[in-house]
Amino acid sequence: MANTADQIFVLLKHWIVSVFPIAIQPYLGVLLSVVAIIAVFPGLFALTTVIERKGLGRMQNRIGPNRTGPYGILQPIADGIKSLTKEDIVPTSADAVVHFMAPLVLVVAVFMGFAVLPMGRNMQLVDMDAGLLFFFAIGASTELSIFMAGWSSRNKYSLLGAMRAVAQMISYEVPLLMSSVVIVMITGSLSLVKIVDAQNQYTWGLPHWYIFTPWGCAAFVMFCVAGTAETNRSPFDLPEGESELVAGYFTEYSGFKFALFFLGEYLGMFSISGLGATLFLGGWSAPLQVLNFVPSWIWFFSKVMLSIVVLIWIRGTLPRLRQDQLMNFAWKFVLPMTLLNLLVAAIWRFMGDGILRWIVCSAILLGVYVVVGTVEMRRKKYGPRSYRYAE
Amino acid sequence: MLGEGILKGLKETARNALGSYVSKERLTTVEYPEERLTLPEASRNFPFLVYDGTDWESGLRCVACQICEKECPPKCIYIEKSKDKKPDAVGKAQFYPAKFDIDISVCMSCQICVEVCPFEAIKMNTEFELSTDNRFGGLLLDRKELALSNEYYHQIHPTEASEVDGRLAAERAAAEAKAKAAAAAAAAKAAAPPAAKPAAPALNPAAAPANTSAVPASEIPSGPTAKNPTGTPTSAATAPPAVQNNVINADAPRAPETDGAKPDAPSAITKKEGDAS
Amino acid sequence: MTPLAEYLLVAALLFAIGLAGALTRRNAILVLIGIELMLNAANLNLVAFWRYGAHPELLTGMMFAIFSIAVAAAEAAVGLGLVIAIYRHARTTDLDEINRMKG
Amino acid sequence: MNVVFWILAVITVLGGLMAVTLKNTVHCALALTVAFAGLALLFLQLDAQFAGFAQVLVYIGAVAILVVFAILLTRGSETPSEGVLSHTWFAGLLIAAAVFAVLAWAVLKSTAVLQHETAAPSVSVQQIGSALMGRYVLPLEIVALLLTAAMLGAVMVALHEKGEQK
Repeated sequence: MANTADQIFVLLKHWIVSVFPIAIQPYLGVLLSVVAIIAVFPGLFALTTVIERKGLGRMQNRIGPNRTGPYGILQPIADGIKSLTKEDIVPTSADAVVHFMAPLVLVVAVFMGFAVLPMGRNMQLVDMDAGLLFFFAIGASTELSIFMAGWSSRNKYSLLGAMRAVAQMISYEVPLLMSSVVIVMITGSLSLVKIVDAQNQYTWGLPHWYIFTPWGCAAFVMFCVAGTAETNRSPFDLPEGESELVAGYFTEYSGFKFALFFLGEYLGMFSISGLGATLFLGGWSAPLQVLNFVPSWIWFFSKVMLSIVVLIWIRGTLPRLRQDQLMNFAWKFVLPMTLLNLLVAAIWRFMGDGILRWIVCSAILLGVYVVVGTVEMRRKKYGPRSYRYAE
Repeated sequence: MLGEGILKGLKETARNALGSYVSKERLTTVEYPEERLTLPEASRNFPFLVYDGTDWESGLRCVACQICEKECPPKCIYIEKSKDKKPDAVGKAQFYPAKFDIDISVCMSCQICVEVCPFEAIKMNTEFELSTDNRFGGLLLDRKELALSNEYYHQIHPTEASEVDGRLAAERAAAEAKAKAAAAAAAAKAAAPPAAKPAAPALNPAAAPANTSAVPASEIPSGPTAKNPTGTPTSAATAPPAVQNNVINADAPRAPETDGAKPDAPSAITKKEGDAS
Repeated sequence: MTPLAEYLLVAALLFAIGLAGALTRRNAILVLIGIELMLNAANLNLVAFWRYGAHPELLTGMMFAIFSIAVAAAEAAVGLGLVIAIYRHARTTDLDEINRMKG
Repeated sequence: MNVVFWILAVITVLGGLMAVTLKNTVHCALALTVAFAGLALLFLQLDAQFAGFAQVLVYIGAVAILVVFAILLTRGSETPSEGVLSHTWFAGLLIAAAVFAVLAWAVLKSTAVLQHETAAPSVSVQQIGSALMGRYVLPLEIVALLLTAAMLGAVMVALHEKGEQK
C-alpha cells in the first residue's frame, strides 16, 4: 500500500505509456515527465507567491492579500490574469530580438535544471551520470539571459541591475559549486540519484543526511548563503533592489514577459532549494525511519517548501547588502570557508569511522569560524555598523 | 559572534509572524470597507452647505454673500447671487445662491470658507468616499449636492454643531431682545403709530453690506437704531427684522473673541474688490 | 562520408570562420571571439577523434578537450584583461590604431 | 542521429558565422554563445557528456560573460563609424578560406582512417575522475597552476595602475 502510494506517479506514467505503441513509448515517457514538471512547478510558484505575501505581511504585522477568494488564496490567479492581459511594451530603442529572447532563455534554462532532480523514489526525468555538473552548467547559463534582458532594454537601471546580477551570480557560483563538491567527494558520484541513495540509510532510526555531519552542516550553511545570492533573493537582492533600480534587469518588461521573469526567479528558487534538499537533506528520504510509509515525493516537496519558507523568513528579516559587502563576503569569507571545508571533508574521508573524526572536523570548522568571525567583527567588517548620519 | 545578529533578527520576525495570529493588538490592520475607524471629531474633508429645517432649498443658511468665494485660496467656489429674495428658514426674505458650486477636485480643504462665513452656512464635511467615474462633472458639486441638514452637521461634528447652534440661538435671542428694546424705545420715544416701521428697514442694509463690501459701515454694534433711517420697509412684521438684525450682527459678537481676525476679513474683502475692479 | 569526417568538416569550417573573424575584424574583443571559436573547433576535433578513435576507454581525446577548455578559460581571462588594460591606456580597442610599440 | 547532427552543425556554424560578422559587438557575443551551446550539444552527440557540460559551464557560464563584461567596460558596443573591418580584411579572408580549403581537402581525401562507426563508449564520470587523478594528474596540476597564474595575471593586468588618472 505504502509502496503504491510512493510510486503512484511512476505507475501512472507507465500505465499511460503502455497504452501507446512501442515505437513512441520512450518519447512519450519523457514527454509525460516534462509535462508533469512544467505543470507542477508553476503551480508551486503560484502557491509560493501567496505564502510569500501572506508570510511577509505577518512578519510585518499586516494581513497580506485577503481579497481574492477565501484568505486571498486566489490572488495568484488574479495576478496571472492581470499580467497576461496587460499590454506588452517594448521600448522604442530596445533591441527587440534580444529583448524578446531574454525571458524565454531564462525560463527554459531554469526548467532544464529540474530534469536531474530526483523528486521521489524513481521520480527523475533523467538519471544523468554527471547530474550535478549538468545542474550547475544550466544554472550558469541563466546569467546570460539576465544580461540579455538588462542590456537589450537600453535602460540604465536595467543595465546596472543586469551587471550587478551577473557579477553577483558569478561570484557566488564559486562557493555554491565548492560547497557541493564536498558531497561529491564523500559520495563519489555526481549523480543526484546516487547522492540521495547514499543518504537514504538509517542508524538507530536516524537518517544519514549530510547535514548531520560537521562538514555537511558547514557546507549547507554556505550553500544556503550562496544559493540565496544565486537566486537574487533578499538580502542579496541588489540586482533588483526596488529602492535603487526600480526593478533591476526587468525594469522594461511588462505583461507576460514580466510574468516570465517572475516565474523564472521563483523556479530558480525551487531548483536551488531542491538541489539543497537533495544534497544535504536527503532528497526524498524520510527524516525518520518510522516515517518511511509516507510517499517519498511528499518528503521532497515538503523539504523544498520548507526551504522556501525559510527564504521568505530571511527576506522578511534582513536588510539588503551593499555591493562591496556582497563581494567581500563572497570572496573573502564564504569562498575560503568552502575551501577549508573541502579540506575537512578530505580529513573526514580518510580518518575512518569513529568519534574522533567528528571531534577533529568540528573543531577545525568551529575554530576557524570563531576566530575569523571574531577577528573580522573586531575589524568592524561584519560587526554592527554605526552610521555617522543615521543616528 | 558572527551571525548572532541574523539569528536575533530571525527570532524577532518569527515572533511577529506568529504573534500576529495570537494577539489582536499586534495586528493593527483595519480591513477598510468592512471595518472602519471612527473618524476623529475634528476630521474634515470638503465643505458643505448647512440648511435648517427639512427643505434644503428654502432652509439654506447661505445668503450668497460671496465672502467664501473671494477668500477661497484655490478659487474652487462659484456663486451666483439670486436676483430675487426668498424667505429663509425663519421666514425672512433673503438673497439666496442661485448657483453654488464647489469643485472638490480643486478644493484643498483649508477651511478658510468656514472661517470667514458670517452666517455659519458653510461647514466641513467628513465624507471621503467621493470617487466618481465622471472625470469632469463628477467632482463639481452643485448646491443640491452640497446641501446637508443641520442634523447631519450635528451628527458629524456634535460639539462644534451644538456650539454653533448655541451661538446662533444666543445671538438670535440677544438681537431679539435688542430689537424689542429698540422697538420699545422707539415706541416710547416716538409714541407714534409708525413705531414698528423703523425697526424693519434694518434688513436691507444688513444683506447689502455683506455682499457689497459695505460691511465696515454697518459694523456698529448697536445696529438697529443706527440703521433706522436707511433702508426701505419690506414687511410689517416685527419679528423678522429682529431675526435679521441678529444675523447681521452674527459676526459682531465674534469679532472681539477672534482678536481682530474678524475685523480684518471685511477689509480684506474691500481690498480684493478694489483689486478686482 | 563517415561520421568522423562530418565532424571534422564542421570543425574545419568553424576554425576557418574563427580565423576569418580574427583576421578581419578591427575590434580586439572580436578578435578574441574568433580565437575562442578556433579553440572550440579544435576541441570538437579532439572529442570527435576520441569518439571514433581506436581506444575511447583511454579517454585521451576527451581529457585533452577538457584541459583545452580549462586553458581556454585562462586564455580568455588574460586576453580580456589585456584588452581592458589596453583600452584604459589607449581609449580604444581598435587594433588598427593600437599599432605603436610605445605608449 | 544524422539529422540531429546536421541541425546542430548548422546551428553551430551559423552561430559562429554571426559571431564574426555582426556589426553590434554584443550581438556577436550572444551569437558566440549560440555557437558554444551548439558545440556543447555536439559533444553530447559524441557521447562526451562530461566535456559537454564542462563546455557549457566554462564557455557559456564564464567566457561569454567575460566577453560581455569586456565589451561593456570598453564601450565596444558602439559601432565604429569607419566600419568594423580591419584594413587587411581581404588578406585575412583569403587566408581563412585557404585554411578551410586545405583542411576540408585533407579530411575528404583521407580515406585511410576510421571508416567504420564504433559503438558508443560508455564512460562514467567516475572513470574520468580516476583518470584525472591517476594518469592525468600531472596535467591537472599544471592546469591548476596555470589557472592560478592566469587569475593573478588577469587581476594584475586589469587593475588600475598606480598613479594613473581615472
